[in-house]
Amino acid sequence: MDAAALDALDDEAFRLEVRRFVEAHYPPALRNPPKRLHWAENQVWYRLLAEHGWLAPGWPRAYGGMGLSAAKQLIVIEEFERHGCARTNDHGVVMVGPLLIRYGSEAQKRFFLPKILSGEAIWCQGYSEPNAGSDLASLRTEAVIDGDDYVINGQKTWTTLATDANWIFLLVRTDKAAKKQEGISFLLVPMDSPGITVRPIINLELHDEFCEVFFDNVRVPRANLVGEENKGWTMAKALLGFERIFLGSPRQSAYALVRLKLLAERMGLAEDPTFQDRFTRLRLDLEDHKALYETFAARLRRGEPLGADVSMLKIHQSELFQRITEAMLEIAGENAGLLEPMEGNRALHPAGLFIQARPATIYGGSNEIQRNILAGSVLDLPAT
Amino acid sequence: MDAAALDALDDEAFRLEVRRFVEAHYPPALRNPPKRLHWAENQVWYRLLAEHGWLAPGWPRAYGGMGLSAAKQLIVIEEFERHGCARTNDHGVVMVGPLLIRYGSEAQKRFFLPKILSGEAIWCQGYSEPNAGSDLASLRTEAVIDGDDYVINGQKTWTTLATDANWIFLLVRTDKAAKKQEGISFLLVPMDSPGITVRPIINLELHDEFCEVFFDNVRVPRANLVGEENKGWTMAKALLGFERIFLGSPRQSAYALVRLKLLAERMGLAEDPTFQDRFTRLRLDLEDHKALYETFAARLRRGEPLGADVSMLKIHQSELFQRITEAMLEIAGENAGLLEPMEGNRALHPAGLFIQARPATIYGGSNEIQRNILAGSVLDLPAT
Amino acid sequence: MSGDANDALRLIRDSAAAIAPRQGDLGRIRALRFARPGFDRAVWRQMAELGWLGLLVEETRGGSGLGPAELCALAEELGAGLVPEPLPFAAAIAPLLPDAAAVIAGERIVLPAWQERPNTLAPGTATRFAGGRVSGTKQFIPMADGADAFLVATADGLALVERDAPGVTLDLAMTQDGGHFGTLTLSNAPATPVPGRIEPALETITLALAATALGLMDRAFALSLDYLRTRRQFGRAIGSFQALQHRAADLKLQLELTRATVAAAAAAPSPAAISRAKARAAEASLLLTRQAIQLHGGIGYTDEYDVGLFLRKAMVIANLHGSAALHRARFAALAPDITE
Amino acid sequence: MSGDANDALRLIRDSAAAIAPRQGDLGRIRALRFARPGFDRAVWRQMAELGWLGLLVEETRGGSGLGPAELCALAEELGAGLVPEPLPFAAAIAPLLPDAAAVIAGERIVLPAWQERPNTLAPGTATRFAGGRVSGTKQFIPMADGADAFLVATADGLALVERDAPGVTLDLAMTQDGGHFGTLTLSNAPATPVPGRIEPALETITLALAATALGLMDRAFALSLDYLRTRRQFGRAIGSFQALQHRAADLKLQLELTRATVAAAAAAPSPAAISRAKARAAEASLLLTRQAIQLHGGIGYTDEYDVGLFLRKAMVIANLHGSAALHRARFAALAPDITE
Repeated sequence: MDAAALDALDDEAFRLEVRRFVEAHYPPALRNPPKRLHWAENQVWYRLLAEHGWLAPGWPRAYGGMGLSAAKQLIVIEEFERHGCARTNDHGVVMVGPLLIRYGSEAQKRFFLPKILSGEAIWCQGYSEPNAGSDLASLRTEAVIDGDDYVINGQKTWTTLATDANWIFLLVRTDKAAKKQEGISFLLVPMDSPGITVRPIINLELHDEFCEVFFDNVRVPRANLVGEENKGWTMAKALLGFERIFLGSPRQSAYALVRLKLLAERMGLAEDPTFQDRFTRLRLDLEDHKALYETFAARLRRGEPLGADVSMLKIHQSELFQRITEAMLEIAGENAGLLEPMEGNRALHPAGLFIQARPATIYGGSNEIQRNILAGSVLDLPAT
Repeated sequence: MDAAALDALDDEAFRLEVRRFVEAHYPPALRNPPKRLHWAENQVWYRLLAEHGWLAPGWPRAYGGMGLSAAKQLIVIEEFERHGCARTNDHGVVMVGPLLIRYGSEAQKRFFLPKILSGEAIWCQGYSEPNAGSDLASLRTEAVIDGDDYVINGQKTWTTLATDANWIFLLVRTDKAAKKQEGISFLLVPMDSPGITVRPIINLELHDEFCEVFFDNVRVPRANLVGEENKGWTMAKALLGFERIFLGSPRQSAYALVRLKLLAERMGLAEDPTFQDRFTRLRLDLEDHKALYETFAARLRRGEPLGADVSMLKIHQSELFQRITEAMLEIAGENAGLLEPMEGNRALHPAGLFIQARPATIYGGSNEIQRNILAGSVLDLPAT
Repeated sequence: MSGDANDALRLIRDSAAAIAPRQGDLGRIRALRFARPGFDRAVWRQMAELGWLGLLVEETRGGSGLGPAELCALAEELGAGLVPEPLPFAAAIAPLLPDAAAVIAGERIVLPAWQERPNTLAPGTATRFAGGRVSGTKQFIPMADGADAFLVATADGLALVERDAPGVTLDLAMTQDGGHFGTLTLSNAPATPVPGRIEPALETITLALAATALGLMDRAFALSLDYLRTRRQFGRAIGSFQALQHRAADLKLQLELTRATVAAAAAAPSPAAISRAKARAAEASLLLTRQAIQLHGGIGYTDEYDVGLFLRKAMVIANLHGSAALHRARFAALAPDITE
Repeated sequence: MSGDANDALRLIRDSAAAIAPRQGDLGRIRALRFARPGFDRAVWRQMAELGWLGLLVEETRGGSGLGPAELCALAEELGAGLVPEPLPFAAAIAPLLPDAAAVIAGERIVLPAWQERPNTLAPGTATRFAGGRVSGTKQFIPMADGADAFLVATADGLALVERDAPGVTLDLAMTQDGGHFGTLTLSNAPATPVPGRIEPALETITLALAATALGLMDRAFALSLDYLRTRRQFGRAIGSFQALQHRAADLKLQLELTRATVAAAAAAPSPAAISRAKARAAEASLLLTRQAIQLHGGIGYTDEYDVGLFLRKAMVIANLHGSAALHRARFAALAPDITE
């Protein structure tokens, strides 16, 4: 079925179609990976999506996307999540494509969009810096014009899967005199540029998902600027519209809750009344989270914009995910300390899931920042 | 046994002596009163204490007190609490006496101290104001010198048992130009002074424990100033030394926990595993609280001053007390909504104890203020 | 949800403002506290005129033929206004009553009497109905003193008992919100049989109680936010202190979880969904009203300041028709399976 | 506590600084992670020279004749230093061993092997000892790969089994802290009987684990406070944000509750007191180390930054010798009565 035909389906028929697609094509070995996969592992799925025209549900059909409504995009993601599909190296599709489609020059669109769809250009995101984490606008990596080039110096960090990428989209400071949000620009930089060094950071999962990226007099043509100079902050914020709901998706918690139940059965606690009480509380938190998530999804379906109150979803989902894994740790006995899954069964790895849940309250805007946003923008409390 | 003989006993012998005294003399009808008693109800105990020389454990013997060490004062309070003794109208003994002994003129000591010991002078405390609650130093009730008098105008609030008192000790502003803590003075004022109006405040227990006190051109002689003018803040802070540990006494929580168990038995939940788990957690919180309280009590016994870290006791005890009463409410079924005790049994009144526990996190310096103190003075975190 | 359904809900909410305006003062509520019968028959008739008592009654029988979603919308507004009239109880059983016309007109108040022990949702079965006479004891009947008759659940079917019939005794115990629970003792009291089962009505009331709790916590939170914005300490609005801001954010989250789960149950009211809603609403309403006191500080502990009224109401509502623990356990029993 | 006793504790703590200085870097600990045997025999001998292995052995048998309070003080410091050497295990059973001299001298490492299922404090009884031969399986032996012999609890008394004896198999599973648990399988392995009971030693180890957890959470909290004081965001030290200040205050409270309950148990080590201490220490150490990550933000999630090492250690310690839930239930069973 082509994209236009898919878009013409009603939501339920479309959902079944997505489900059929993913069940037919998704590589079984990649279901529910315990860690974020590298390009070498997940490119098979990326290429399958591309081949069937499913790679870019949100892009207009004119650019090779599916041109789906927000409602249908949500369904795609929900069904992929339900099936346990791995995230691909999707920054090109999710971030760079929409950025270029909205703000890029014709030349940039013609050059980059096909390369994203073909898997030739694999992107990573250069936002965070060592001293600009939650306070992103205080970033200091700078780009100075020298002839036809920008010359970039500085350091990015928490760059997801930078070792896989051949392009990076960067926020850089281009006007040091301006107020902090106002001197920031967007640049597109090849990762093989002289002067770029990538250093993987081993995280608590002992996984090299993140990297530091160092820029030492890295030159890129001025043509690699996206949109206007010093307007990068506005563009970056505009990109965060639709995506914010996904940080609040119930998927992680739902996944963890099933594993909590498995673990309880394995530990002989499934019928223990104290465990059952705790489990039911967690389960009700999840059910009610789904109900709240659904109210936001319904807004998207009606074509309404999401407000700052979507922060609630992120806070609740991340902390619920953590609480579920804490329950796992507490009932696991000595297994709570194991480095590897219990009994070689990947579904029984309380320590692994517990550690995996730790950063959920930190990334994507820490929960402290999310609570500041709720207090200020939603509850209209005075600035601190 | 006279005070000197009591003071010579070792701690354990002294404790037994206190227990003997309170069991012999305390009126059984007044044990564990559900609300703070008025003077009309508790004066019998005040007078019994006075008669036997037990009214003022901390005052020097020269002034009619018992001259006990801090350790023995603590024992007196612990044993009174254990027996369920009502608090008397004790501001004269606990606050005014020590204030005058340390800062008062000879004339003030000679005039007031015997009247406190005899029960002729019953005191209330004029500190809080409608706009100076947690931020006490911002108080605005002012006293202006006019000839030999101070003329007082303003309003105090949360004045405990003001309807019972014939004297009030007041913090007033005497220098509006000075920085907020530095223009405050201590005045002693008869409650029958023209221009004083007392309005009881009904609280959530539907009890008139607190009052507002209004001052409209109230005149008192300048001789009623305690210590130096504009040094009242320093004196008020000095009074808060030894007393701070009592806000952290485990008494309220221990009392509530026993009632929680009684209620669970009445509701048929005593053997319910989920209740038992919750109960044991609360009980361990109480046991560990006692252990922490004991480390502070031991410091007092060794004659060491208490630091700002004593705030921990107040935070933990008040929140534990509340959590225990919340558990009561949750297991009480419809009885959680009753205005009066269940079945006419004062020990089965979940709603009453739940409401009684509410202000514990507000009075004596709200728990928010206590956490600020911990963060700043104990953890040495930078000022907000 | 269709646009029409949304319109109906908006109409209901708007009509509630006649009796429980969101910004209205609570003078009427204070005046009725701790008095008998604790509510106002004139207001009851006004409710009848607004069509609320026949809300769930079929249109062919003179009602409005609406459903639980509309009752929830109404209950939420009445909860926000701390309205003491026991409307959800009467409205939920109205469809069962043979003489619905007088009930719908607000001329006759009939309340359900079904409970024989604390903390249950199952009608007691120790009450017997034989030979036109009922004997037994029913507890925890909210605002019973205002009823003209009771719909009594017995082991032998439903029975309608007049308040002033021989063999009927009503004892009252005051509740924290200024109302009361009635204990109805029946000794061979004459009664007329009523066909049907009371259980579905009890489910409906349970859901309406969750909505009531939602309304009251919503308004208690709004009061607290106003206070945080205006009350100043240490030279700044206390709402600018980050610790209070974050607490307010957490309370907002609980409020919205409750709103979402109550709305889900109102849209598809299965017993499992109702238990979910009641469990959340019971815990969250106590949390929000407790914290409303704390955020207000000392003034929140005075009876003359309104915020305490919301705490007292939450204390009464939270465990009525089953505590949070009861409903969590019921949910687990009704819906044992989980999926990712 | 007398001045003399306090002096002894201070001496012990000071001596611990030789191996686990409070401000020391964790290079040694990192180097030993995920390697075999996961600790250093040279450091073990140094511990022996400091008298730690004979800490609980009577002076007449060449030990120091000290008690649980001193072992706790030591375990707390070793916990703060994340020291991988399994000292409390070896020291607790040293008094039981016939050949204590070599053990006290650090020349011979004997570790207890008693457990046959997860989350218990009761020695397993499926292991049998007859005719000088032991058969059975023992699990969760921390740092088993470094042992020369095991003191094995059997249904027929204690048995000393050499690591390299025939019929002895040791399987290792890596743990989050970089150490491992050994599973010891014995098939007719030759063994020598040892008089006495292992249960008191298991209690002592449980208490020492609580103290270990106290030490590690104390240091993780200190690291977090340092970070809060120095890390800047939005133009100010993040420790000046009130929400983080209040969280830090709450963590301090849990830390001090743990310190108080561990001290109380060390001073009067009844099983009930030990369970109290272990229950609190297990929960609080996980809380403090989790929050240490959160307070550090992204950098806390990197393996190269030290704070994560404390979380991993807490994950291993928390449930060893019984989870918090096990110890809460044990406390309730041991001390069923409450008084005001």
